[in-house]
Amino acid sequence: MKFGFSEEQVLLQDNVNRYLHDNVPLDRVRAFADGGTDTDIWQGLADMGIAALLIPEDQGGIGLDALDAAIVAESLGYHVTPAPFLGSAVMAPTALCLSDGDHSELLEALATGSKRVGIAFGEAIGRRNGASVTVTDSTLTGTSLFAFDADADFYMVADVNKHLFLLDANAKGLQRRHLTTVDKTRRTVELCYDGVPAACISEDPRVFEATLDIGRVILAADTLGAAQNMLDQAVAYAKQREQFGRPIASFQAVKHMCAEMAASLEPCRSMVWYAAHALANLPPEARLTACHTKAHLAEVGKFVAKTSTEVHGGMGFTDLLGLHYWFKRCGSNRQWLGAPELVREEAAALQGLTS
Amino acid sequence: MKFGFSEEQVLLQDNVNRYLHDNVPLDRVRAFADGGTDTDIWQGLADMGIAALLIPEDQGGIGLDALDAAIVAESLGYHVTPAPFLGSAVMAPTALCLSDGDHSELLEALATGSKRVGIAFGEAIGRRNGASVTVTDSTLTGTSLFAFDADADFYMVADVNKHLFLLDANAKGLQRRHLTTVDKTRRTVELCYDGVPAACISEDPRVFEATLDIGRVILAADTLGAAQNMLDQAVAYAKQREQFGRPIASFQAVKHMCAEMAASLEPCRSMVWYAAHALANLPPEARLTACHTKAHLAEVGKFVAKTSTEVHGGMGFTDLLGLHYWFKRCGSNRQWLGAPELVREEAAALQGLTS
Amino acid sequence: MDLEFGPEYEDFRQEVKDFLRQHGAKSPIGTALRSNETISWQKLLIENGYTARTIPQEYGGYGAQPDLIQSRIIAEEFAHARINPGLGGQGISMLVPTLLELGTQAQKAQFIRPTIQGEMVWCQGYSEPGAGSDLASLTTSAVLDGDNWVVNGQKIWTSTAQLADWIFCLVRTEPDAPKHRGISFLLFDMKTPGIEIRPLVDMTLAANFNETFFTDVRVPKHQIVGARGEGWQVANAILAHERDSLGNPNITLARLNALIDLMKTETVNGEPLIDNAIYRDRLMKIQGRVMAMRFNELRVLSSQLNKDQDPSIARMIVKLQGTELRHDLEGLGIDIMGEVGLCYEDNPHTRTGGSWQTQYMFFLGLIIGGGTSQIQKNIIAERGLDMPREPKVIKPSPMTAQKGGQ
Amino acid sequence: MDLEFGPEYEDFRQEVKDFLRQHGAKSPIGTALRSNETISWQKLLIENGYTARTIPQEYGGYGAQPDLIQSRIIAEEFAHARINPGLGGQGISMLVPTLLELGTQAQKAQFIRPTIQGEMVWCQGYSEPGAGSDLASLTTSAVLDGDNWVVNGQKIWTSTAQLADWIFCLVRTEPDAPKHRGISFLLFDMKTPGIEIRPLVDMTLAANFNETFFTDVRVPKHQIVGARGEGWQVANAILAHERDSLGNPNITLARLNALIDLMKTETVNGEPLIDNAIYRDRLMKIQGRVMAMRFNELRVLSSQLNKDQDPSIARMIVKLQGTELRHDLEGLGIDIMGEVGLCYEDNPHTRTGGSWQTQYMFFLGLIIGGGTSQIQKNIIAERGLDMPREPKVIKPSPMTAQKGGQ
Repeated sequence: MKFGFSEEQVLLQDNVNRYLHDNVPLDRVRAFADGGTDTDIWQGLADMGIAALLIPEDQGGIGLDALDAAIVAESLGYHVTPAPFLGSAVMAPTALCLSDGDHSELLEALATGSKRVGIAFGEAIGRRNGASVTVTDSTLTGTSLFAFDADADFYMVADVNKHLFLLDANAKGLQRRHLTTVDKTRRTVELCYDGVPAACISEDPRVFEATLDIGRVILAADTLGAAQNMLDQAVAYAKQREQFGRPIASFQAVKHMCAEMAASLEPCRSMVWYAAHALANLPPEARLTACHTKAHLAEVGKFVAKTSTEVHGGMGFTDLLGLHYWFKRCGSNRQWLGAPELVREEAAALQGLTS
Repeated sequence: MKFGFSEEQVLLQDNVNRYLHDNVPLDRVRAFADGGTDTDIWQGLADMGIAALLIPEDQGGIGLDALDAAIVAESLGYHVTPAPFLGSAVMAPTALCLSDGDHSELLEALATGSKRVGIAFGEAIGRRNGASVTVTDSTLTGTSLFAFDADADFYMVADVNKHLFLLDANAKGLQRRHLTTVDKTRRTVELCYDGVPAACISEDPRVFEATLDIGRVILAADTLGAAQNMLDQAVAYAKQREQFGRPIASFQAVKHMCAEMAASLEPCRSMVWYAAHALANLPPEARLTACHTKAHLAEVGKFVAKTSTEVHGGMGFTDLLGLHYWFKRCGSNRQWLGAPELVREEAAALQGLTS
Repeated sequence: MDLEFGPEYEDFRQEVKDFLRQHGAKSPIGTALRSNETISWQKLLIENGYTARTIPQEYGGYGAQPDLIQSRIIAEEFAHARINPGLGGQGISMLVPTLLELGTQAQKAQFIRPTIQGEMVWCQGYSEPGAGSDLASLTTSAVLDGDNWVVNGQKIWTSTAQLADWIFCLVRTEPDAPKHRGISFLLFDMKTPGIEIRPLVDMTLAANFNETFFTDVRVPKHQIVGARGEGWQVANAILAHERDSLGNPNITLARLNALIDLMKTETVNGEPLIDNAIYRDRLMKIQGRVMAMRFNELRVLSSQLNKDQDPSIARMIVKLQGTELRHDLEGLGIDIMGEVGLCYEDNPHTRTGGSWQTQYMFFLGLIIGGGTSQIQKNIIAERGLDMPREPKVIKPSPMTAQKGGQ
Repeated sequence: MDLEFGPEYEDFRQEVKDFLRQHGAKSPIGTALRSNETISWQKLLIENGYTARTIPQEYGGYGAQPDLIQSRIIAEEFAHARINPGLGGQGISMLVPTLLELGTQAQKAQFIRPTIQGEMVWCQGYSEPGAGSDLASLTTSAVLDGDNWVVNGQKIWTSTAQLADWIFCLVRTEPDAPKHRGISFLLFDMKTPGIEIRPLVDMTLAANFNETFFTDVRVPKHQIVGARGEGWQVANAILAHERDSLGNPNITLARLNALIDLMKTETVNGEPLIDNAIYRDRLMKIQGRVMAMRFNELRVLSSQLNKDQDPSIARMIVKLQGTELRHDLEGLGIDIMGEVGLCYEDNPHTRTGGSWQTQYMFFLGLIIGGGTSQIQKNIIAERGLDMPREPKVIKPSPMTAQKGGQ
């Protein structure tokens, strides 16, 4: 029995952390936020095999599993890394490997990082005002909101029946409109479809669901990393910041704020690991655990984001330390792929607790 | 403009507080909890006019309004007083004065404290397992749970249509069964009806609603008093209790717990006053304010009850200081006449926000 | 209990309404500082007593006796008619009352009139990078050199510094005195050589604030308010006033109504969000809290009018409770919208002008600023509940410590 | 990641199952102390290694090597079969490990066997009315008089004192030493003259605890564990162990399932409470927290087995999070039932044996007991996050204070 990482996983974590520490300091994140690209970061990660992590070996990938992806996601969140990991390395490969047809060409391109696939699942999770996707004779009409990533070569779109479609980003009739959000470490787009030809790659709702589940766990892992960073920053700041002639870390109020963050966050670590492990290894628990992990990390992430900012005092509110990049990352992870109230309702439904 | 008490109201508050301070110390409450009666307390209060507060002057009462009743209720809660105030002095007079027929005899008896009327409104607020009241040809069949007060001479029962019925406690076919609850400062009963003849005193739902509204505000006022007492006790205890060579009141954690209690509770005072004032004077706001006041005080009362107990440490958990009488009083006020989630749904419905 | 202001005030209210009907069209939208439009509107308001109402006429004000109800009626009617209520800002709200109380005759004559007329704009130099919650530890120094103070140091959170004509500034003039006794309150021109202003971007990505650097800034000796070394007392009177103004429940009520509208119009899978019982319950909880804070404010007002109850705790808690409540309210606005709640700036799907995110962050800033929630809780515990202060870590001298123990 | 215990452990699990099938019927319901039934069941368990498993045979135990997984499997299977897992109590869980580590040969020989066999019942004398969070300030004194310690003072929270044969007790033996250095750890017979026990009723109205008074209680000199003045160190090793055992997530899971059942069967206006979206969302939030705590516990177990990660924070937070979680869970059970949630004791409408109210209060007691939540947060901050301790209020000497400032 071992609830934790293998030696290879520890190595993976160290490698990714070292790469991100060296190559994605806060200034690099700011450069992306100001309109720069993430291409170099993603290529660097792809060169380490990160883009190929979940792709089977016979498709040019490495064939690791969701726990490995969660390890990477935690590091990406810790460094608020701009990168198309969630779509191109996690959700798209998961869906492609489970779906009909031969996608080996695209999978190989994903594995090397030379192509990127964005995700537009809003229609099947919860359609908002202004969105609607209609499929007629394999062409799409309507609008998807908040497709991530803005620079993808393809998009995977779900309709209300949980069917999955693959589109070329340059397809005729497709318009991409950049959507600014608070979280400037990622870029999202609105996809407007005016009779866009689309390949239906799956009509099996379970493919959509498996893809959504892993996406949610990976988002939760990203929040785990981002929140851990905010806690670390708060503790470090409190130790060096002096007021009233002593480090503020010696005030009980500040200590308790940090202790409450640690107490909330620490079990989240185990939860993310378990949920990731369950996806491949404990099918009966997988969906429920994914829902709860997504929702619980959303709540803890919100709490830690606020509390860490408070510990930083006015400095937390400024752009000087850039703490808000983590704050907003936690905030957008909370909303993406299902806000917590909706996801908890799904958790209840999975257990037959809704009428 | 004056948001506060008149001189007469200050005098009323002082008188009631002095009476309760002198006559209802904790030992007196314990004696009731151990099976004693509250007859002497209630007679003492009635002699001061408290039983007659809301009864019009031409019916032998004093003709004051809900704010005066809230002032009394706050004091009763502060002293966790066993007394049939809510039923006999608030809800029953309110209903009788609004309802059909001549109830002057009963009102006069209520005004002197010589008769008591209990309340069984569960059927119209939210029927629970084991309860059900059916009315056929002016006779009642079924069961009301949690009628308060156990020693009443009459009961006022609401059915699902919000019609009100008045029963003699000694009526044929009526059985009273004592129901132990955590809150031993009051006694509740189950009423079992086996064809009990009942006088229908109102078929107008507005009479039921007005009676419920004032009942909820008075319960909120009782919580205000009980919670204020718990805060006062916590602060006093923290000042005299020493650990680590200093009063625990000098530890920031303890100070902040007390500050959070005060910060939550203080606006509740204004809320209770306003809600009580609104009942008679601001009809368009009255129902909504009553719902929110009931629900909000339920939440704040729960928070203060827990936090004050924590400030007291192990001593708060023992029976030695009797703090738990206040804890449980807040707890039962929360549940009576509608738990907060249900009352908030009513608040939403009143504003047309439910579909 | 009487929630009416009485017939004499209803007449006053009618006067205000008449004024607004007659002149409201001249009201400038926004407040472009020093524009002719702004200044002439401000002068009209002063003439009619709708701003600078209680400032003596000799300093350019209207000269009325203070009357809380009249002030409230003016505020209510201007807000209701959505008409510009005149200039605010730290010069008018903080410096002018200070000068009236503690300024010299010459200072009053020089500064009050142009300030209230909008011709002289002020910024505040209090906080420093190393002096936040512990403001009294500030280190910006002023050393007397002949007839001038020579100021060196750095201030932060100087809002509108880039627009201000003058600054009122706390500086350390007696470096050897205990920290609260060594501070003085200086006024000086922002065009004085040696002042550098850098915009301070905050988490909303706006530059609402600045950092301001002083290098050998020479300030004439007489430009001090109060005595040398007594600047802390001068500043403290104003700070309490600033805290009061945060967390206004009437603005919160307006936001609550905007949130209800949002929940009625926004949908998920075609269902209005107001029909989601979980969000609705969160909304109702917030509505209950907003009510409690509104009624609390009425009680504070009443206690000021009638002097019949002690409103100290009711006042102390407003900033703590009010800012947390607004933060929670704005957060619900974000939550219900899912991804749409993330929209910001020029996003075409941004709702209500992006205000949900902006206000969510801005109110987190206010939870921190003007005395953090932790400082507020200390104040409530110590001043409101009479709990002991944090014991001194190191006693000033062993003699005192021993005496204290006897 | 490997959540299986492996085939060798599956064999072990089968053995336990077989034992339970064969002998489970003899298991006493409840634990009437010292009854023949209890003692013979206890002996059977020890013989088979299902309790006192790692206690050496020479002291009456089974003598196995410690194996966390075997212990867990035993606990799981007994819980699953709902069969009495043998005696617990402070003598077995706290005193015996202490004696094994620090007791003299004679003490081990005298006390361990009767204790684990259930023939000798212990109570704990640590807390005092004046020494709660600050346990080391205890004042119960023991003064050496010839060959005896003479004990005077008062203890509180001595659970099962009225049933106990012996007490293990912290007493102050060196009144002039610094407070942590002056404490000793004594064992003595509860039948010694001078001991008075008064039941201590708690908020659940049960008398789960006692106050115990000592007046000139004479304790033979050799009945001390560890050296004189080192009782604090002796006690501390056990206290950490006690904290670990609170907030067990597997019991919480069982309560969560009971809550789900309750919400399915209880109704309001005929509608099952599980159909109320607001209560259901609260339930789901709690389920998420329970999951997180369960997985946290797996991680702690694994880190103990594999020694491959630092589980210190994961362990430290269990008591804080686990007790708050249980309190919230039980509170939801009350809330959903409205007035029915208030039922208590002999009320015929009481659900689930009145456990919702009892546990709600009992877990508030546990939030406080065994180190309050405030003390837990201090520990997490200081030991888990390496934040500085509260500064000393008064420095021991002015010399030291001045040195500290240099």
